[in-house]
Amino acid sequence: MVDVPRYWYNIVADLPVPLPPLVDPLDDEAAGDGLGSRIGLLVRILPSRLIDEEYTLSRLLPIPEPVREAYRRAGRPTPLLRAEGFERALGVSGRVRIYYKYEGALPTGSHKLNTAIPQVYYAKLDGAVEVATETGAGQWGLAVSIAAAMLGLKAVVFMTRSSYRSKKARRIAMETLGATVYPSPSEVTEAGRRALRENPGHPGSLGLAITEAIEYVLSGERRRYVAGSVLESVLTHQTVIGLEALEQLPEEPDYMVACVGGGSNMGGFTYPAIGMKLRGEGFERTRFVAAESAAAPRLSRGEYRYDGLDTGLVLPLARMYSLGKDYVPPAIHAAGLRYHGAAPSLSLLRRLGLVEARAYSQEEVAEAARLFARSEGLIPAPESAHAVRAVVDIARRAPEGTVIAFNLSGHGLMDTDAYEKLGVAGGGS
Amino acid sequence: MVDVPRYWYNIVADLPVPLPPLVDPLDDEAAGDGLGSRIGLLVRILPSRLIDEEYTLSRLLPIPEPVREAYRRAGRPTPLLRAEGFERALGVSGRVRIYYKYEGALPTGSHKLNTAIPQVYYAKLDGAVEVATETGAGQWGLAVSIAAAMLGLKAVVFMTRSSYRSKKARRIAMETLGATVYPSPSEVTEAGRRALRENPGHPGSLGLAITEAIEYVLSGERRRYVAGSVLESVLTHQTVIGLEALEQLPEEPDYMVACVGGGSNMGGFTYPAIGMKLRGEGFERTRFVAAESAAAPRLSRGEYRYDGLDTGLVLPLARMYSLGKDYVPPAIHAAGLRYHGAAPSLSLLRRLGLVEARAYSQEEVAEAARLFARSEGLIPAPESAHAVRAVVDIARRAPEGTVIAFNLSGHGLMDTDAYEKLGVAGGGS
Amino acid sequence: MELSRPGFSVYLTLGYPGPAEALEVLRSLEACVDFYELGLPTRRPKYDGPTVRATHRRAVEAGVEGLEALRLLERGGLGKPFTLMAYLEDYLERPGLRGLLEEAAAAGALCVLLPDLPFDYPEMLEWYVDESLRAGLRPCFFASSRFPHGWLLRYAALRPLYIYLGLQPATGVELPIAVERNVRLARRLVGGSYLLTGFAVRRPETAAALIRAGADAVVVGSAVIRALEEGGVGEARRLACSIYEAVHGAAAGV
Amino acid sequence: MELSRPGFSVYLTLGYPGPAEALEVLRSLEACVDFYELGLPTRRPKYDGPTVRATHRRAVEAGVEGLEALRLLERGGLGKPFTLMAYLEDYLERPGLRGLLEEAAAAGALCVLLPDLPFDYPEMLEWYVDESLRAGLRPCFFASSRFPHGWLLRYAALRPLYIYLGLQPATGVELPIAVERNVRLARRLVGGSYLLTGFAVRRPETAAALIRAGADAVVVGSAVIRALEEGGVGEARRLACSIYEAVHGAAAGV
Ligand SMILES: Cc1ncc(COP(=O)(O)O)c(C=O)c1O
Ligand SMILES: Cc1ncc(COP(=O)(O)O)c(C=O)c1O
Repeated sequence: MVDVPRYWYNIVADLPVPLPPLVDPLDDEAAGDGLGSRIGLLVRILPSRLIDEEYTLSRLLPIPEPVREAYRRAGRPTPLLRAEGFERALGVSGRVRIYYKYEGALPTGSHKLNTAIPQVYYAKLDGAVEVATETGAGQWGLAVSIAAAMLGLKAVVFMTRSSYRSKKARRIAMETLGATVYPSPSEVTEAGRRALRENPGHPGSLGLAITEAIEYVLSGERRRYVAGSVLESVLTHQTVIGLEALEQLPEEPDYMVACVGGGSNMGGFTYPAIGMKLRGEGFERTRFVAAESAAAPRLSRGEYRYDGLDTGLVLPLARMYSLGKDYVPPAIHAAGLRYHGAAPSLSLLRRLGLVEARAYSQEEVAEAARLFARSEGLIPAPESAHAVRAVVDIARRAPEGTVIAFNLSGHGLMDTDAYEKLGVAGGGS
Repeated sequence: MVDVPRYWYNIVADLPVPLPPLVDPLDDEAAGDGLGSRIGLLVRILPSRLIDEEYTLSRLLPIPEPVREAYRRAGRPTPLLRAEGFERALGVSGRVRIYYKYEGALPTGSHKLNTAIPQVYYAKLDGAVEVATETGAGQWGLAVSIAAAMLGLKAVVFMTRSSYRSKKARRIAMETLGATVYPSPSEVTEAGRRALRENPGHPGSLGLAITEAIEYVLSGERRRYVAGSVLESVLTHQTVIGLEALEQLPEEPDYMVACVGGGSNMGGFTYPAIGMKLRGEGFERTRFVAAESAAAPRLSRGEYRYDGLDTGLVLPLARMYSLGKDYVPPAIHAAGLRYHGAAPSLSLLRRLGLVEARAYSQEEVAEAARLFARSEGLIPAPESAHAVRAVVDIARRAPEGTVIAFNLSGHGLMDTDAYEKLGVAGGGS
Repeated sequence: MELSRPGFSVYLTLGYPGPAEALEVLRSLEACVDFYELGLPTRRPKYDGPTVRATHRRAVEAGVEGLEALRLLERGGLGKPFTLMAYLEDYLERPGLRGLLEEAAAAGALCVLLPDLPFDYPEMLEWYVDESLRAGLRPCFFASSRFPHGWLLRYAALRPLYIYLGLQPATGVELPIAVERNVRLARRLVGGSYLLTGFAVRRPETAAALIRAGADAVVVGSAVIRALEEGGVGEARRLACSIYEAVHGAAAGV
Repeated sequence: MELSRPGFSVYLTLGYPGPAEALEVLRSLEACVDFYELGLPTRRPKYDGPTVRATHRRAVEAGVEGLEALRLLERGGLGKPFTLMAYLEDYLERPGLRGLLEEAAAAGALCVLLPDLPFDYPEMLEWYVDESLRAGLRPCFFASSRFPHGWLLRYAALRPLYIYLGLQPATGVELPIAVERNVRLARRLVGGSYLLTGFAVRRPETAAALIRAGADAVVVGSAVIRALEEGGVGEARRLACSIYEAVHGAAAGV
C-alpha cells in the first residue's frame, strides 16, 4: 500500500531554463505607500519556513513529521481510481483507459488542505496566532479554517463578494470552524474600501482579496498570510498528489490533465511526472494538459510578462501568463478559476510547450460534470469539472489504447447551487 | 496498515437471548389491501441477498469481492483519530483520552454508503434497474444515489418534506447524480396522497417515506427497495466500521459512543466490541452509550413492543423501542434521528442493559458540535453531534485515565444551514 | 422414546379443517409420516404465516381452542407419535405451564413445542424443561434462522426430543434464504441432537436437500394445508407421501 | 587569471555615490577586498533590491549611465581586479553584446556578469560565453537560490571565472532562507568551479559561515552602501575589513 510521501518535489530544480525571480515593482519608490520593497515585505507576510521553501535549491523537500501526520489524519494517500463507469458513459470502454486521483477525499473536499496544513503549521512556528487569506469558492478558505482549527490558530478569510453570496454553505462552514469571513471588497481594509468607493457593486476578485488579506496581516501583530496557490512553495506542497499518483498509476499515461486556477493542483499532480520527463526518466510521450475557464483564460490567451500577484501590488511581481492584475472575471461558478494569472513555473512550462492549455465555457463543463457524476457517483467541484471536460475531449478523439489520468481536485457537494443553475441536477440520465 | 475487512459481523449469533422475529400484523386479513403477508411481501421489496443476510445463522458474513472493492474505492478503511485538540478544548487533556472513527471520510460524508453499496449491488444481482428509498437529512438518499450511479442503476428517493426544503444542497446533489427526488408525503403514491389529504402541511416522517418508497417499488417492475437502517442486515453491513476500529484502537475504551437514528451506525461501530464482550473475549468493562435526540427519544422513553417499521405497515412489525409508528417528530436539524423506532437488536441490547441511552436537545448538541469543530477541524453532522455531546458529558465527569471512543458518523459540511440557525457559526471561539 | 431418523412429519392445527374431519385427515396421512406435529388452536398465532394462521382461525371459529382440541384425539387416537405446538402466552395464566404439559402428556404427546418461549419468555427455559420432565415429556425447542449460537448449544445440552429449526421467517412463506447453509451451521452447533427443520418446505427436493445438509427430519405444514384446500385429502396425501419418500431416500443416499 | 580563494568582494554601482567620489570610495576599500564587483548604472535594475536600486538611480541622475561609467575608471584605475555587472537588456540593441564585452575588456574587467541573461535570454548563454572569450574575458554566471540543477552543471562545464549564487531573492533583502544549505547544494553541483555568494550578506559571521558551507568567496553590496550612507567611508571600510577578515579567517579554519 502506498504511504504518504516523505518529501515534496520542487520542480524548479529540474526546469530546462531558470525560473524568472519574483521582483519588486520598479517604481516602488514612487508608490510611496511606505511599505518599501515587496520582496523585503514578504518576511512580514509569509511564514518563514514557506519563504525558505520558496527559495531552495533542493529538489526534494522533507515533509515535517507533524505535517505528514496531519496528512495521514486527513486521509492521505488519497485514492487513484479507474473511471470505468465514465469510460462506458463516454463510449470509449476498452479503447481508452481513464484514471483519476481523487483529492475530494480530503475532509475539506479539495486538494487545498495539502498546503493549508504546512502553511498554518509554519505560521505557528513563527508564533503567529492568526492566519489570514483570500478565497473564491471557499475551498481554500475552508481548508485554511480546518487547518487553523486543527492547529489552534484563528483564521480570517476574505471571500470574493460574489462567492460570499452564492457559496453560503462554505462560508458558514468556515464560521462553524471558528473562522471570521469578510466579503471582499470589505470595509475592513483600505484596499477594500477604495474598491467599494470606485464600484459599490464590485463582485470581488482573488487579486483584490489577496491585497486585503495582506493588508490585514500587516496591520496587526502575530499574523501571517497563507497563500492558496501560485507560489512555487505551494505547488511544491501539492506534489504529494503527483508523488502518490506515480506510485499508484498502473501505467504511464499518454495524457495528464488538471484544471488551473493559480496552478497548484495542476502543478501538484503533474510536476513529479514532468520532472521525470525532464530528467529523462520516463513520461517521454506524456502530454500535460491544463484546463482553464474561458472566463479567465490566462494560459490560453494571457500575456507572458511580469505582473502583480495581487491587485494592490502588495506582493512582488511575478513573470507569468496573466490577464492583468486588475482583470475582474465574470462571476462564474468555478470561482477558484477566476485568478488572473498562473504560477510562474507553470507559465514557464506552458511557454516552453511542455504544458498545453485549453479553455472551456461554463456550459460545456457542466455537461461533462453531469456525465461524470452519473457514471462515477462523484460530483466534481466546478473547478475540477474543467479537467473532466478536457478528458472528454481527449478521450473521444483518442486512438485505441490511450491512457488518460486526471486530477479530480475536489468534490462539488457544496457547489450544488451551481449545478442547479447550470441544469446539471435533474433531467434525463 | 489496516485493510478492509473480509467479513461483516452478525451480532444476532452472539446475543444473550434470541432476537424476536419480524412478524405480520395479526389483523392482516382485515387490512384487506391485497398485499397479503408482510413477511411474504419482502421478497418483492428487498434485494434477495439482503433477505438471506437478514436470516442467517452465520456469525461472519463474507463481503462480496465487488463490494469490498467498492469500499476501497470509497476510501475504506476510514481513519480512527485521536481527538487531542478536542481533549484540550474540553480541559481533559492528560486525564481522558478520546478517539473517534471518522465515517465522514467517505464520499457521501457519512457511514450510509457502507450499506448502500451492498444493497444496490444485491438489487442489481436481482436484475433491478431502479432502487427506491426514503431519506431524512439526505445522507442516506445521497449514499444510495452514489451507489446507484457507481453501479449503473437509477435511484428514486422519497425525502421527508421538511428536509426536502431545508437540505436543498443534498437534494440537488442527489439530482446531480441522476436520482429522482420526491418530497414525502408526495403525490406519487397513494400513501402520500392520503397523508397530504389529512394534513396538507405534513412535514413528513421517515416511517411514511418508507411506506411511499415501498409502494413505489411494488407498483413497478425491476425495482427494489433499499433500507437505510433498522434491519439487522443493514447493521451487519455497518460493522465494517467497528471491525476496522478494533484493529485501529490502541487501547480498549471504557466507553463506546454513537448516535442513534435507526441504530445502524451505533450497531456498526459497537457490535464487534459488544460481540467480544458477549463471548468473553474482551471489552468487559466497556460501556456502550447511545446518543439520541430528545425530539425522538425512543431508547430513553419509548416502549419496547411490536410496532410497525413504517407508518403504512407495508413492512412487517418488529419488536423494538418505539414512539409509535405514527409519531411525527418535530422538524429538528438532525433529520436522520427522527425515526420512531430503533433496530430490534439494539433495542434488545438496551433492554438487557448492555447499551445505555441518553437523549439531548438540539441546543446542547449544537454547543458540543461547535466545540468539536473548532478544536478538531471537522464539522460533525447534526446527527453525529449527538455522539459528540454524549462524549462531552462523559469526559467531563470521567476519572483519570478514562478512554472514550466514539463514531463520528458523518460530517456536516452540507448541514451548514442548521449550524447557522443554531448559532454555531460565527461568534467567539 | 426417540423419533426415527430420518423423520418426516406433517403439521396440522388440531381442529382443522373442522372438528369432525380433523382426525380423519390426520389418519389419511398416517402411512407417510413418521410423527405428527399438532397445533393447539389459538386466536394469536403470532409467529405463524398466513396459511397456518387461517387454520387457527378456522378451528377457533368452529369452537375448538387451546387444550380443548385434545379431545378430538380421544375418539380413537393416532397410529403415529405426535408432538404438540402451542403458544405459551395462551396458557401462562390458565392452566399454567404445568397444566398445559400435564394435559399434553395425558393426551399422549411426546413434547410440547412453545415457539414464543425463546423470544418472549427466554427466562423460563429451564423451568419449561423441568416441568416437561416432571410431566413425563421430553423438552422440544424452537430456533429461528437468526438465533444465538449460545442458545443452540444450550438447547443441545438440555437433551431435547428435538430442536425445531424454523428455516423461514414464518411458516409457509418462502424467502430467498440459503436454508441449507443454515442447516449445516445449526448441525455443527447442536451436535447429535435431533434436528427437525421446517417452515415453507413444499417440495420433495427441498426436503431431501435439507436431510443431506444435516437435518434429521423435515416437517411440512402450509404446503399440505394448501394441497388439502385445493385438492382435498387425496392431494394432501400425495404430497406428504412424495416428501416422505424423498426424506427417506435422501437418507439412504438415493 | 583566477580569483583568490577565499575571496572577498565589494559591490558598488559605478558612479555612486557620485561621479566624483566613486573611485575614491572604491580605493578606500582596497586593502580589504580581493576584487571588486562594479555595476554599470541602469534605469531598470530589475533584479536588484531597494538599496542597490537607489545607487543606480543616484548614478543615473548624476548623468552616469551604462558603459559611460567605465570612464570613471580611466582616472587612475584600481589596485585590485574587478568584474562588471550589467543588465544585458540595456545593451542588446546598442552597442550589442559584443560591444559591451569589448568595452569591458578594454577597461580591464575580468568578466561581465549579466544577471538577467539566465532568466530573460537563456538561449544566449553559449553566445555570451563565445563572445566573452573572443573579447579576452572569462564568462561569469548568475544563479539564484531557486535554480535548475542542470544549469549549474552546465555553468560549471563552461569553465567560468565564477558562478555567482544570489542567496536571497534580491540584493540587500534578507529573508529567512537557509542559505548555507543552498551553498552546500550548489557546491555539490558546481564541483571545483569558483563559487561566489552574495545578496544581503551584512555580518562577518554570515560571511564566514558561507565560506565554511563551501563558498569560495563572498560579496557584499547593500550593507556597505548602507554603512557608507550612514557612517561615511570610514564606516564602510570598517565593515568591509571585518568581513574580509572573517572570510579569510574562516578559510584558515579560525
Ligand atoms: C477544487 C478546486 N480545484 C482547483 C482550484 C484551482 O486552484 P489551483 O489551480 O491552485 O489548483 C480550486 C481553487 O479554489 C479548487 O477549489
Ligand atoms: C450522519 C448520520 N449519522 C447517523 C444517522 C442515524 O442513522 P443510524 O442510527 O442508522 O446510524 C444518520 C441518518 O441519516 C446520519 O445521516
